[in-house]
Amino acid sequence: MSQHLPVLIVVVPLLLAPLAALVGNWKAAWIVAAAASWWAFGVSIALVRRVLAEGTISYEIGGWAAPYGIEYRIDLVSAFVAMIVATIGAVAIIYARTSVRAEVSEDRGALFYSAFILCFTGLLGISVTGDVFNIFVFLEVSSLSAYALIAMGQDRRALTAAYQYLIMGSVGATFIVIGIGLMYSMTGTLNIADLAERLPAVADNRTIPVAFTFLTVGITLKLALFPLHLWLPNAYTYAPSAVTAFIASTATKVAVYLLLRFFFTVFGAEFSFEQMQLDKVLMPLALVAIVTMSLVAIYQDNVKRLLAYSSVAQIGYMVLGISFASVLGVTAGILHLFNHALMKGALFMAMGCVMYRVGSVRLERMKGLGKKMPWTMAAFVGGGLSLIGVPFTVGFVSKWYLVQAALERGMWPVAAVVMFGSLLAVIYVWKVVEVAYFQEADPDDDIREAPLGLLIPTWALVIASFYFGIDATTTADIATRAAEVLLGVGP
Amino acid sequence: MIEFVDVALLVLLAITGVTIIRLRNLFAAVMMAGIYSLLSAALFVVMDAVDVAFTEAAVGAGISTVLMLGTLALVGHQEKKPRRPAIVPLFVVLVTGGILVYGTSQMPPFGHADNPIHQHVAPYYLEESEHDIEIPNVVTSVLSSYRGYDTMGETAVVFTAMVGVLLLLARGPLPRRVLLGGEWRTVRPGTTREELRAEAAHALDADGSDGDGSGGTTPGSPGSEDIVGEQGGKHG
Amino acid sequence: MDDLVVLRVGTKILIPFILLFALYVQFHGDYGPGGGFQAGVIFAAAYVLYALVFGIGNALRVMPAKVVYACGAVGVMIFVGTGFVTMGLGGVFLDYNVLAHEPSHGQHYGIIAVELGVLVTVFGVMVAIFYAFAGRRRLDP
Amino acid sequence: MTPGVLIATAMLLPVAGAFALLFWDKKPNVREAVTLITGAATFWHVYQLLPLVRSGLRPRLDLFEVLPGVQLAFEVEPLGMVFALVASFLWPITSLYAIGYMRGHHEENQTRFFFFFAVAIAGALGVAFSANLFTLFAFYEVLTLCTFPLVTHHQTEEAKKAGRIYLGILLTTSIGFQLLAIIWTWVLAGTVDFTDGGILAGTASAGVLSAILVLYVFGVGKAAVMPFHRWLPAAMVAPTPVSALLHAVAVVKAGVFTVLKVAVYVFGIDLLATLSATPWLAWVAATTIILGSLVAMTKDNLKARLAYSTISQLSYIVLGAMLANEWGIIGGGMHIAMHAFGKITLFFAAGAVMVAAHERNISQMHGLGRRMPITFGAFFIGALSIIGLPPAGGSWSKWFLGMGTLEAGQVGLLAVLMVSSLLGLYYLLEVPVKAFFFKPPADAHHAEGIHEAPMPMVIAMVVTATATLGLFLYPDLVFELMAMVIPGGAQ
Repeated sequence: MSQHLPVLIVVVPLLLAPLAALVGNWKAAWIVAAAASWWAFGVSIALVRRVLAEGTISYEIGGWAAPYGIEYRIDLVSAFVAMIVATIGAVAIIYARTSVRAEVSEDRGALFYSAFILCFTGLLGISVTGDVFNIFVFLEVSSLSAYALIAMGQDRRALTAAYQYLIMGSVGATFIVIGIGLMYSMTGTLNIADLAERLPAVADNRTIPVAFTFLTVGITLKLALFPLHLWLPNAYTYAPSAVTAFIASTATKVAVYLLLRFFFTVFGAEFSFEQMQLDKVLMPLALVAIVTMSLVAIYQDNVKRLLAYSSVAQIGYMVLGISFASVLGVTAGILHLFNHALMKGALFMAMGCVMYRVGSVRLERMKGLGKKMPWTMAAFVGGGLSLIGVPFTVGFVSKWYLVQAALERGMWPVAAVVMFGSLLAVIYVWKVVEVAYFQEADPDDDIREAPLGLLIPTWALVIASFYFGIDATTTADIATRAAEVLLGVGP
Repeated sequence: MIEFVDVALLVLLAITGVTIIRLRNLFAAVMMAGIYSLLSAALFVVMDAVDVAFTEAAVGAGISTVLMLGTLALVGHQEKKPRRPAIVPLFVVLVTGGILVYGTSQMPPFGHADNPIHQHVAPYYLEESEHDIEIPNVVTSVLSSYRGYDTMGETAVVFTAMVGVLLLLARGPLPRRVLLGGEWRTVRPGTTREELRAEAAHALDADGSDGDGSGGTTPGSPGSEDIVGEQGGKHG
Repeated sequence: MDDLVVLRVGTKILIPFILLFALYVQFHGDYGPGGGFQAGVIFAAAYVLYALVFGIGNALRVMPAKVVYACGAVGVMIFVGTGFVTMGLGGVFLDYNVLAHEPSHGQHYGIIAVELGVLVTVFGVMVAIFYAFAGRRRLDP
Repeated sequence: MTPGVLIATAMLLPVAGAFALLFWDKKPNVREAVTLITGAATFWHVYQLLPLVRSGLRPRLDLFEVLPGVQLAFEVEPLGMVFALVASFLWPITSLYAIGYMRGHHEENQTRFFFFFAVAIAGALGVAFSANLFTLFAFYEVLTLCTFPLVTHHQTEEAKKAGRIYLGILLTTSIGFQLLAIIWTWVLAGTVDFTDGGILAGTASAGVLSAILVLYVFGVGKAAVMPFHRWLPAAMVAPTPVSALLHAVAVVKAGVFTVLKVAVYVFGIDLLATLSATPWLAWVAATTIILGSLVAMTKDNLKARLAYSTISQLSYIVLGAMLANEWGIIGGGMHIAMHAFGKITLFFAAGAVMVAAHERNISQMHGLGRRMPITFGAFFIGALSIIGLPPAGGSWSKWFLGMGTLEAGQVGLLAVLMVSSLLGLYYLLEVPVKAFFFKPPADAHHAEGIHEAPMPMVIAMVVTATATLGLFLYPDLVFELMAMVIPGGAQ
């Protein structure tokens, strides 16, 4: 059993997804979905522990040896990303039980949970596989289901948002598959380890740089890196709360993982950053994303949209870390994957609580919520502090590493931009806090605190975002080792 | 001769593609898309990729045409004129095309035996499949066994597509055929409850929300409230 | 379409052949082009043709929507389930060798099983999508 | 109790007290008894650390690693001891005062007030005891965030605006500059521990180190060096006890304390003296001293005048640090204590006038001295100390600062100190002079009913005024502790 864990993390949910659609009623479907999520959560923890203890795990599906069959290859990066996805999924599914019931009609419940598990499975599949085409297949599973999930938002604009995402996402997927095809034409293989071995020999052929370009553009579309982020704000704003919380914390993270995987493992840091001069493109884009998107966030009236723009800015932080192409920088990027998942998950969940009681997350409807929904707003403040990067929160840890990476390279202006981004975060977080705490609520509203079914998962993430901010040694250690694996240094 | 067929098919493909873009009548565009699929299927045959050609013909020219026609039945036949010329998309397409041409210009010549794809992995399939799996069609052995896991993923993609379409389009519980007064009728289960909910949805619609999701979420679906195939029984 | 006798009769004649062809494509996949995916599509095409000519109502009598949806789900479960069976028999996921004493026989069984899964899913999904579109508006003659 | 436990208890007591008084929300007497008892107990614990420190020990408490290599750790060294003693001694006294003030002023949300007040003290003690820059920064931010509800206590539009400025400046400087400097220090030195003689010597060029020093001095917004001083007058919208303890003692002293600590334990005096930025920063401080005094003269609102006086006086300490010699450090350290006692007395008196006579403006205080002799007597003593005249404690610190300027060969700076004292003579003594010797205005019919403020306030005032006098007679303790800060000892 335990030797099958690498594949079980994906196939058990994949078996349960159609089951959720079959059972028909939403309660049973939820139980199936919860089982899938918690199963994957448990397995992901086990995998991380095993990878830490034993090193990279390989699992040859179908019993065919590596380049001929499909290999699951789980190194520390894969395991860590899978753990992020599984953790958020496990929390989000608890949250969904109450939230989805309020936002999605009951007769769609079963299909909704089926799509939820599919999205979850797809993301897990991407993170653990060692085969580039398999990445594409699972990318499709997760993307298609994500489009449908986003379209389930109450607001009619959810449909257009999902459509926009569908178009942009499909372009991204097409680019990715073109890139994979071009690589295949030059090497004859789809296995990541095998590709990494064979690519350097043909790297001078025009095809490979072009393949690299297509992959980069395709992934950055999925990643919503500025300026390819246009689909993200609408999608996050109009999707059902549980979906936003889940997708915001996982989908872009997995795209960052792909970026890491392709840049560092498949093509190798030398090709990506010396031959292709990738940092010259990524770093400016990341910096612009951090500043402009934070500025745009300040001017939003819809808090979910505000957080969505903040997400685009935060993606900038992750990409910035990667663009240093140093152990510290990549560590910062990987750490921020995890840290941002926790805090954004918490923040979007808090907004879901507001949605549940107030029916809107527009600023003017949030007056006085600090008194009426104290726990919800306290969770928002907790997540917000992390976004700002106050000590003892996960956001601080990310920033600590990111600034360190910049200073290590002697790029103090970059470090200054990172800090400036934090300050902009102060403004947009405080904007919400002020409305919630300093404006009087409409006395006629009988808004109450959100139910425990929403508060418990929200607070689980808030507490986690403080816990891993106070004791960051575990995550920082994993991230550092993962970065060393990617860059091929260290043990 | 083969070259001639190649060129002819490619030219036809290009003409069809441009025609699809130019056409404002969607019905005609759908037909042209079907033709496009058939042409590409033919191209795949020429390239000896019979399995792919088969799929393309069945899916591209067959089912997807029907589905697109189904869509047209809902949204009408005429495409709205775009408000402004699509300069940016054109630019993106040209750049992408340019890069592709550039990138493929040094690619190994098509079908050459020395190509990397014929040197690595693929020879194993060709040589060992007969012994490993003992079926003559190597494509099938690759799809179902060597890379069976990918096929499983693709099956999941297909299933995901269904879940997505049903989430978006299916209204309420699944329709059912019942015998009413000697006549077959298609009704939803629990119609009375449905009526109640329709009222609630109506109230909610005033707030601009979608209510229970039974309201027409797709723009331009007038009168979609009535139940599937009410008179279908006549032919039974 | 009551008066389109030619169409109706023609369809009635065609459908069995299309179905037969689908089965051929499914089971001949080992030897020639084809397999579960194509077969599923052809199966679905036959069914859709029936629905177009004889009305959705009759199509629903043949195969209620629920059954079609279930097909889409069950096919995936057959495929994934095959993987679980191979794991249960001591192999890795989707290692068909363990399905029979002779590895190559195992491969055959495995391929038949997963192709069946693909067929069922593709058929179910195609028809389900058609139902969903058709269900938006009356497509009956 | 072992020293470690003492440190932990000293910091946890205020927090525990804060939560305890939440229980007695409805019983003001019990609640305030809790506050007083906790205050006294906290001081007692801090005081018990004193003999250890005087004997040359450095009690230490290592909690855990937050980031690899960065610990949450506390160490009591003499400078921290001075700050901790001052803060913890003044807390119970201010609490006593606050009880009278809050009741006399009929303030709302008193429980919240006392809660955050106590947490702020814990934050200040955390800053005082911190063993490394990370711990210091963390508690520095805790202090910022938990004083925010105190500044905006009245929840009016004005308070909201003030809160924005308060948080804006303090977070901008701390995240934008200070954190950057800390991470830079970490990158260069590989440690952020406070070490005798500094950690930065020889790690980078003088230019880089100068840049870091500038980042530190301006990054410590709480030290209110111009142009980052605006938050301090803004914070005066808070109830007077907050202004008294936090914005004359705990918060601002945390700022200058940080500057001193960085000067002594991060840079080291020897390194500091060689940097080109040091004299430059000394002149920035000198400018702040003069400008602060000049602005103070123009303010008619007593609290605003005291606020600008504080800005001016804080820069004495920054100046002391930037003199980069033993007398400067000793004078600066002593001024932490001297200014604290003097300024808190002044604020106590200002608050007493507000409660008893409802007067905020100096021009309205003519003749009040005869009705409130104790209040204005205390004010007089406090003013003497701030100006630096005997028989008040402030004369000692000014004396040593003057010696420091001479040793640094900066006669110009000595002149600045003199001029500032002269200005102080005017703007501070104006108040008691007008109160005692001017005739009440003819229309002051309200003057009839005015008498001294409630008893708890008067007691508090008398205690601090007496202490101010006492510090003139017995400055040995503070001097001795500060001398221990200097490597090799002074004299």
